[in-house]
Amino acid sequence: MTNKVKTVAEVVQTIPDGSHIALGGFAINRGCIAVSHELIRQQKKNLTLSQGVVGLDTDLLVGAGLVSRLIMGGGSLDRFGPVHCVNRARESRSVDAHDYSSLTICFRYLAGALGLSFIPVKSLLASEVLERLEAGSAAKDVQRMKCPFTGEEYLLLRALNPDVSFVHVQVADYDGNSQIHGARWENEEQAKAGRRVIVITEELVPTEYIQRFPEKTIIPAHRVEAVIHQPFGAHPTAVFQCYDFDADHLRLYVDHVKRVERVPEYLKTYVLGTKDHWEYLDKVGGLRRMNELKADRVLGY
Amino acid sequence: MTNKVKTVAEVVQTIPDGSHIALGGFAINRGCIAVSHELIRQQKKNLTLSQGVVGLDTDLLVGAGLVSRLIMGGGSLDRFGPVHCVNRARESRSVDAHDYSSLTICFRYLAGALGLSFIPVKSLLASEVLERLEAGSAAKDVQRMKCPFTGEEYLLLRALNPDVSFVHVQVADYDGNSQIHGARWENEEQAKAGRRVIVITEELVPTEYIQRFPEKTIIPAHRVEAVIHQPFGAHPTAVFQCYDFDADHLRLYVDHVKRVERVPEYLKTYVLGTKDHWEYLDKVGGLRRMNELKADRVLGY
Amino acid sequence: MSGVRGTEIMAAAGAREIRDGEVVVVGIGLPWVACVLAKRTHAPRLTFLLEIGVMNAEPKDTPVGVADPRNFYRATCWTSFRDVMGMSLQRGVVDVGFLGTLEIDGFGNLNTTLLKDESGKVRYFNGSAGGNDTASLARRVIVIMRHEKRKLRQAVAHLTSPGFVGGRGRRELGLRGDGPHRLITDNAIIGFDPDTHAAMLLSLHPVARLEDVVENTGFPLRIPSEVPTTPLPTPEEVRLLQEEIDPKGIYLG
Amino acid sequence: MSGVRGTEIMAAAGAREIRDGEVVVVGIGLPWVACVLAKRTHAPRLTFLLEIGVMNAEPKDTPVGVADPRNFYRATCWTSFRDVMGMSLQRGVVDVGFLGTLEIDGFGNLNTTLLKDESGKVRYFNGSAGGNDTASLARRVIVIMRHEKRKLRQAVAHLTSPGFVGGRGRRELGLRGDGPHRLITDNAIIGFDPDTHAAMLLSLHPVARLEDVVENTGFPLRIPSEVPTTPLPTPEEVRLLQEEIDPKGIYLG
Repeated sequence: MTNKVKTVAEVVQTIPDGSHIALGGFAINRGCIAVSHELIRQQKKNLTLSQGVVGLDTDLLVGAGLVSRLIMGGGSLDRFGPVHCVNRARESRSVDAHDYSSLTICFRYLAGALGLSFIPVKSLLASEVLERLEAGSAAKDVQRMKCPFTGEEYLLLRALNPDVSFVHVQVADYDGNSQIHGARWENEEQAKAGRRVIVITEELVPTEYIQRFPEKTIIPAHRVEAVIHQPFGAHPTAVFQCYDFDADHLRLYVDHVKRVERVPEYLKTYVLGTKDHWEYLDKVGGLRRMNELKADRVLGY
Repeated sequence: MTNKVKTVAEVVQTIPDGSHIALGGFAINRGCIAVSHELIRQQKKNLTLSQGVVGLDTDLLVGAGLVSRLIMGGGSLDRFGPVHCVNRARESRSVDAHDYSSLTICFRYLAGALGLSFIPVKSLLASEVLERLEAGSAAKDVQRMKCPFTGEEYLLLRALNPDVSFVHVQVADYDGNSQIHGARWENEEQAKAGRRVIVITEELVPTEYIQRFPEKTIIPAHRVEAVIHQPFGAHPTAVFQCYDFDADHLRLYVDHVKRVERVPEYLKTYVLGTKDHWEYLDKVGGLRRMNELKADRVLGY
Repeated sequence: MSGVRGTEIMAAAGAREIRDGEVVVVGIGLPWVACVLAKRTHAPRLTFLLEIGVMNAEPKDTPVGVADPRNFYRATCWTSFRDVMGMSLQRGVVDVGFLGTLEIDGFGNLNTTLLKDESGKVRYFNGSAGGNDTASLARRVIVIMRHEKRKLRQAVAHLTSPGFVGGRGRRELGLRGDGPHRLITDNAIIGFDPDTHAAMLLSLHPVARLEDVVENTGFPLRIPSEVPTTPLPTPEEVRLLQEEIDPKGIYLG
Repeated sequence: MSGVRGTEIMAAAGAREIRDGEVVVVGIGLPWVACVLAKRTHAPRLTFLLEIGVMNAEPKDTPVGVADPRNFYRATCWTSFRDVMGMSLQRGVVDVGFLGTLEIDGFGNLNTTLLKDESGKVRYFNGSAGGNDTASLARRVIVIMRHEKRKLRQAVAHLTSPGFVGGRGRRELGLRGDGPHRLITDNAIIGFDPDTHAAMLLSLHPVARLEDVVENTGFPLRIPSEVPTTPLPTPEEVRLLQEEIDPKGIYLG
């Protein structure tokens, strides 16, 4: 059909400062790393960032100072450590953080994806998470309500419609039909809630391949504005059935960012000091390293 | 894991009169025919029946007089004709019919499947469909509301949680993990909204097969109470990649039921006159006919 | 081209209402035929959605209904009602909803639920299915039906799917999308005034006579001083319809 | 069995809280270890759900986090947050939510968001993720954590995931499920009074001393006159933990 293939630099050039960006990674899995790097290279400002469980992709953006508001359900780099940059930015209040839970972020996207402006949910009630939302700049996004049919107490959530949703996927065709292998967390909702949807794919396939497995298409072409073909685009996070996370580089990352003084060093070496993701990949070990990380056919990691 | 395999007769014996049953067919595709037949053989009474687009499975039940309330989005036997029994029952007011649309039935199930007691939707407003719901016994299930965040007008729908949801699937394992091939209409929501979930499967597979295609599992084992293994259980409707609809028998069916006097003749010959679905299949042409209907490997019908 | 059937003129006229690259939710029947024709001619980049959860199938055989597995062949996505009608239609990314109907009134309100005879006796039909949803939510709605006075009515017997109810605007009605855009019959193409939402004749098919159209339209129809003629289907369009899309005449016959 | 580690006692005690055939939503860490142990011993029919959208995986290697692809191996379903946390957890069919935490109070309220030092300086941690959802919606909640006074507190620094807030009942709080059921530490198993919801000691691990438990519990803890002893893990349980489930000691070490 059409050819929507663009480079990450071309796509990021179209994103104005102040945009609301949603990233599709979860901790150390399918992080939108190539996108985060390019946003940093192009020095975008004042971003609102939403994500279910923020991981390395968002930690980088916050560490680089691009983010002024965070809408998140949680955050972690799993056993490699916490999201140091995010947590530090929260402690210093340099970002306005709206804390939800995984389900409530997913439901805010779900409402957005379904074309609803609100949706009820049974989480967050009787918690300080909700009290803090109600007391801050997120107050406009939450509202308590009794079900008109049962009288049960609910939280109503305002739909979340990011300006641009990025999702890293295993397979997409030139037209944007995108297939995710393994667990999908809130990616379907996060993508379909987006006003603009950009997929970053490990592999670019002809539509004929998509037609062989049409039940795997999670994001259909008509919702996708651009396809970024970037193999190893999620390194050092994992992409199931493609490559494992790079434990060495994750430790190196955490070792840098756990102290605020060393964040610029990481950014300089691996992001600002590389002109694109290919150069980044060379710097972190190139073909030989990527081959070591390549997923086992049976295990998928 | 466990073995939940039961016969349709065993399952139907556990359904009390007055139950709310949801059937997973759509017009002439994946109709729960073996279930409808057995409900008729066991002469269940006073059923509430819900379905997105009612087809042959529901038309049979209504024609046999088992249904006192219908909750539906539409109804058709496609080019073979309308759902004569359903339409006639509505004209004579022998059933209390609640008319919705496909999306609003799907959303009532969706709310039920998500554990919500209500959900907003943007359909049915400014229509006589809604006015009729509000004027009848469905008034307790619908409510207009403005979005507290945007002021936009919405219809709130009460969740629909059938007592028993039946879905006809292509593949299930002994534990109930169920995979649907091709389009799924509202089956995921309809199943997961059910208090009890029963799948009727064309093929019974070991769990190892499910584990090879885990992304295809639409209804997971822990939601499934029983698995009915009934090849050709949807005849004369179609099951994608298994068999085509039986055009001859559909014409024969419509030819009978278009006149109220001839409905008992159909029921007597094909339902009450057969002790189970195998006998029914023999009566409608047996192995030779089923082989003629068998799906082409490439086309899937 | 005297051998061109009315259904073929309707299908070709319907196809021409679709622009390449648009997203369309399609009902079965002539809407389906028109959209397949559009896709195989000027609109190859059409996104073709069926409510049951099929995207962009390329049927080899004519399906007899929306849930006929013939509609699943070579699809790019097999999915669900929630996805197509929730995450595309209600999400607001469907450009065109293409529908058939039993009755229509002069504000594009549709009835697919029931008819009443002169004694008031009610006869039920298919109901809404995805019709109300599509009419309520698509950016523009195209309706295709035979031109009969008993079908183009002053008031529909049951308002199943809203257009400009009572002549009111869509926002005022709580609806999304821009509402009814075209009514394509075997005689004419009818549009709706952007301000008053009243029906107006846009073009007359070569085979039709203006006085028949006026006679067979049960609602007020504004007639322009010059009535354009609808282009006939091209020979290639007729060939596609007759030889490839509906060779058995399931919908065109 | 003097060589048995506290983490192994915790994992085995956690595993024993799971009944065969139950549906469990599991957080990573010791909850994960305990549930895998349960599944490989007395509860082979356990339904093992991960919030990210994995059902019943049989990991060959110990995952380092919930989104580690090691968690995807031999699953019966790869799906989504909407499905697991919406269509199972919020749907009300999850028997057990099994969680870790930074802090807990005597009514089973959990804090996974932030800690405050004596100067009031705040340090942020992972936040809720699926924790609040699980605590709000599972039928019963089991918490597993080290027994330290700074963790078992009179009041949590931030109420991330509600138990019996202020001693109130779950319905009164607008929550579903029966709330906190067990707190399993490396010293003891603690339950909650069905009426007052107050914490009460249920059993003491063989290695632990009652006075240490009292000393290291920051909230009032009802002590029965006879304190039962928690059974130690069996040799087979220890073998499974050490050789198969977490041989590298990622969570047990």
